[in-house]
Amino acid sequence: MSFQPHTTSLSKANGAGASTLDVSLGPQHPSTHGVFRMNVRMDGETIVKLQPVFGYLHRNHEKLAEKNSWLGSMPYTDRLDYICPITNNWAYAVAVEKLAGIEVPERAEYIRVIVGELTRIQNHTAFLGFILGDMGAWGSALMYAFREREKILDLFEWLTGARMMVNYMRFGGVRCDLPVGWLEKARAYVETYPAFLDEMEQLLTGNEILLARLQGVGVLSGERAINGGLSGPVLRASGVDYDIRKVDGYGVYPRLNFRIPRGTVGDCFDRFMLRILEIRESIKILQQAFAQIPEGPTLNPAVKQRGFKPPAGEAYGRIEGPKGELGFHLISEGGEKPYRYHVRPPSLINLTLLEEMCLGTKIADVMVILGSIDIVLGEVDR
Amino acid sequence: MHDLLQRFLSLPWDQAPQWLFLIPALLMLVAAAAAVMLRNLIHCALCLTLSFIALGVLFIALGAEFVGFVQLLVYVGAVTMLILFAILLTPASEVAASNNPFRSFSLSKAVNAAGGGVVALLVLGGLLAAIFFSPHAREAVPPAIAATAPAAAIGENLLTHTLLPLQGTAILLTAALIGAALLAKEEKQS
Amino acid sequence: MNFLENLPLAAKKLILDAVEWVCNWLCAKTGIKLPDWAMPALLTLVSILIVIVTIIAVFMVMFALMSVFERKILARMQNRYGPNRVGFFRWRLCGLFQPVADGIKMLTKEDIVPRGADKIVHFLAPIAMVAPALVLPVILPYGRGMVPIELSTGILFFFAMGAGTELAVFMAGWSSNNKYSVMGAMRAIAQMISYELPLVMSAVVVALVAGTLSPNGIVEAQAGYSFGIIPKWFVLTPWGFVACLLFYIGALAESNRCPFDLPEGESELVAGHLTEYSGFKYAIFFMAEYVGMFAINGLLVTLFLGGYQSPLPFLEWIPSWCWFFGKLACVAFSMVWVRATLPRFRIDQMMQFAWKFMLPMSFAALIAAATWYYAGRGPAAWGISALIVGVPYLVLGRLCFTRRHAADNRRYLYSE
Amino acid sequence: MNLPGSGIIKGMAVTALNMIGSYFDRAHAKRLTTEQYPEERPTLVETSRSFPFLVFDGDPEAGIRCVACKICEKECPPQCIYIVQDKDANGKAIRRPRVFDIDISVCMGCQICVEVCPFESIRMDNIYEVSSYNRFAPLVLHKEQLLKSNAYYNQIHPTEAAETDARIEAARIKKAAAAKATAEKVAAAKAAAAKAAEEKAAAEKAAPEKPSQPEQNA
Repeated sequence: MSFQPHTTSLSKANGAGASTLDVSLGPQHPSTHGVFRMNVRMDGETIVKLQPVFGYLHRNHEKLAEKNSWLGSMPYTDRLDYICPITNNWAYAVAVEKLAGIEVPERAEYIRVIVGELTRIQNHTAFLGFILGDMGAWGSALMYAFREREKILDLFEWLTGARMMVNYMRFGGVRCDLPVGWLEKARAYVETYPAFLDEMEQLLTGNEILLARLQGVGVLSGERAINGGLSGPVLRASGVDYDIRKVDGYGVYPRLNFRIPRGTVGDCFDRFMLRILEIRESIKILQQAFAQIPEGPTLNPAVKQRGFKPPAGEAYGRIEGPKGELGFHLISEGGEKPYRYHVRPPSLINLTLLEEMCLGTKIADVMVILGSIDIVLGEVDR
Repeated sequence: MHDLLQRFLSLPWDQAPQWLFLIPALLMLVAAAAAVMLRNLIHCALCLTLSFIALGVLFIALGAEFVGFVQLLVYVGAVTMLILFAILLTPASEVAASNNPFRSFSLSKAVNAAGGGVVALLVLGGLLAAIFFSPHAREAVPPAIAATAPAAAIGENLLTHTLLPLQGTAILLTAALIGAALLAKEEKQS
Repeated sequence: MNFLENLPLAAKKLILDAVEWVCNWLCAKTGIKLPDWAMPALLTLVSILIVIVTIIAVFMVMFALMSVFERKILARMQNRYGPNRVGFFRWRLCGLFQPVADGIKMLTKEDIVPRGADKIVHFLAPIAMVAPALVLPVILPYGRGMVPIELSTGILFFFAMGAGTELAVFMAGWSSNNKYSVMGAMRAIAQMISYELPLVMSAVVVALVAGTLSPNGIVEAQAGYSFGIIPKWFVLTPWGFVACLLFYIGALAESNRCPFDLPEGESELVAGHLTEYSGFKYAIFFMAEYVGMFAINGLLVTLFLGGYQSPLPFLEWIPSWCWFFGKLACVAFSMVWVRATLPRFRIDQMMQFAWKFMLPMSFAALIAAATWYYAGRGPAAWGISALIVGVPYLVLGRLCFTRRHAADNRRYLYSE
Repeated sequence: MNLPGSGIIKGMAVTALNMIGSYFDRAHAKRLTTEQYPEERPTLVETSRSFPFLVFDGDPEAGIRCVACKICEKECPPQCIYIVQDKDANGKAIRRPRVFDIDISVCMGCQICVEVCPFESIRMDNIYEVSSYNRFAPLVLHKEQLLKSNAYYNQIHPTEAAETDARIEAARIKKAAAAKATAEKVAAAKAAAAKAAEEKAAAEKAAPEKPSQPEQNA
């Protein structure tokens, strides 16, 4: 449909008589977190209809994996949710280990927890910056968040050789052991982190404009969140107590003492606060893991990485990624390649209730709600 | 050459500023005519604004700085904006129907236009009468007041001699505002 | 020091004398006899030209400096370096030549007019934007006796001209034939109309106390020091402080700066009414916005911060115009600071803030100022007027913000 | 009870502190972490990786470790490696690559080729300035560009290279010992064998050690 304000009034855009305006937000739009698109129908600035359009970043991830060897898919999982690649590695490794019944050495499990929680911290830190950007703040929070994230990425680079595309996990462990001195440096860094978080909270959580922008926006009831299949901080912000680290108890999480925070209202502010609270819990987990990590091998020597052939069968492995339940569903025919490889991406599934959260809000709220879900298009479109 | 220059210089140039008022005056008239004749409503509104600006300039040129600035502030700053808002927010069908009467002539429209013209003339006549028969109409404004503190003089006048008309206008405007709000609300509900 | 103080005026007089001398010399040489009116008219014309050229030059330089310093300050607040590369050949000069590079880039960019745009209005909009912005600064007193155009109704002139920018924003948005642009334009108009009221009201407060609408008169009214040390600036009175804050917020809104940058709210409307502008037209909008911002900051300095008055008696040896520009720089810095810190309002919150908080507060400031004026400007008057603005602040603040907010009111449950 | 607006003031205090801090906290890199790139180069950590390269010992032609087994070509997830085995004058395949191309515009630096290589011949480089004005030809690295000496490898990844060298050395000693043992056994068992058999044993001893490594590594 054509839009001609010169000959018509603002409300004419959708044809005679209609009093709404259709806008296609994205795929090229400053705050759609990549190439996401929303077809929005607005009455004034109020949303009356919102249709998400996915797929602009589709890279054929699942089909590629079915043409690749089991090991060859590991680096591709880095590129799913490129903000936190290590947890993607982990989820895939967990799924394959479940499929083939592989034991993981204890030290490797601790390393996985350490890098996984560091990933959670840096993801949530970046989230704090991103959502401020969606609210129109001129990047201060974002730069502070990235300053800290950078330090975690430095740790990752030291450990894995790459800042983001780590390709670190292997079936039955991790690719390489921690370098000498890494653990001390990571521990020292984690010690300094609460001070930074306090500073961020001082900058953000008391700010009247931020409160006005976040509170009461995009409220989602716990029931709807469960029905929508949501997971992660978005689900817990709606008051549902569900964390796979506790439910499944994978890895060495049962040995670690930590709490799962959850919200009471389910609005954007709860989602925002929940990230901060989760970071604080992650710091606790890290401190315990640093204290408990044993010596030992980091890779199960019985597993042949090249030409890896799991027995025929089916497995669904999942972990609690920073954005929610990240699962891999794998079907093996006993060959060198998976027969079926499916990703359960938390970003995509958390996004399905976007319209419900957005109806009746203003267009500026749509960006905040989208930001509060914390999506990464690499994972949504795969 | 010298003679020519000398003659050119000895023309009555010092009288020229008095004729400069023609520029805003003509601009005002042309813009006002365009505001009526143009097809696109937004263009009409913009032309109307132009004529408001020209009117403000005229006031200023006449030495009535205060009135001129108020003219700009109120008409350009507020009235035009309200008109533009109204145009943009009016449902499309009504805007489409409001075609230019000069383009599509019909008898009923002509009668309507004639009626409108009569009303306009009456209003204009009433205004002129009010101006010419008011007690202060024939008194020239003392130049001293105009030059020194026009704002103070106007303010004092508004709160003494013309207090009643001022209050009357205020009540009228408030009533219009409430009425407009009511109309808008009804539209929203339906 | 006297020399510095009078430098601008002396320069102007020198130019005028030179013009007069040259004219007389030419006339004597050629034997033309000038009519009586000719020389004064010529000198008036020249002095007007001097004012125009000076103002454009000064504000262009300020715009250029601001555009680079804003980015540098923002960068430092965000722990970055900011532009520090563009210099003169191999001397980088801390990136001070960045505006030159920006200007070259803007000039050489293709000027795109959308096919469906209303070409005339699209072309006129930047002009309609920059013209009022450039006439705004003429009424400001830059120093003792340094008012480019002395108007008895200067404040009114300022607001009357400032009203023109709304129209330009609307023209830009509507003519671009882009939904984002139209929405940006609608937002801009709604915002500017809403914030013009508290803005004008808080200026009226000052006019009420100073008893004049002339900027120079208002600055003169703030001369002197109470107790010999505290300057008698209006910002240091309770009503003046409140009015100053209101004016400051209104100025942020009028110049479309964060947190009121809704019309060009990048995260929602891409660039609002500027979406379809590129190249030099965009640069003109940008420039007009900055010049408008300087002008309104200058008015804020004039109204509340004592204009060209020095803050302390023993600092009076510094030329008055230095004080004016120094204060202007401070206000501009604070606007950058705000921009580095705050997120943007939402449209309905922005309107509510204007009508439910700022407007009542400006009325309260008006009443407080009247009380202060009639209660003799003493300590008692100070206290009463503080009460008159303080109570509405607390009440309105409670009603507007804290009713539903308070982060510590939220409960978060933990499960082991 | 907070005054309305106090949160904004607090936030502004944070930005102000960060601004001041960016001038004074440089030493600890707490506030201002930017590296001014072309002048200040990042100090890469030892494990840092970018694109693969081929290791050679001594002479680039003779010392090339790669035997063109094409395992990396097969395992490479984005399939950016292209190998053609070399042939001698008689058309018989030789165990070294004639063509070894890596398209680094496709390569994702995952290091899987390094992990699967049984001959320790492909390793990760840490170069990072490989941009060019053409997106095709300059980004396909040929054998000549890929070949880098073991010394270079030792320089960029000292720990890893030392381990690799130790492994190769151990394998060589073991191989030599095994070959010697085999030769002695052969000599003892077939002491009376013909001269041809002796020559054969001598030839085996002189043969390059590397082909024996797959067994060591598997």
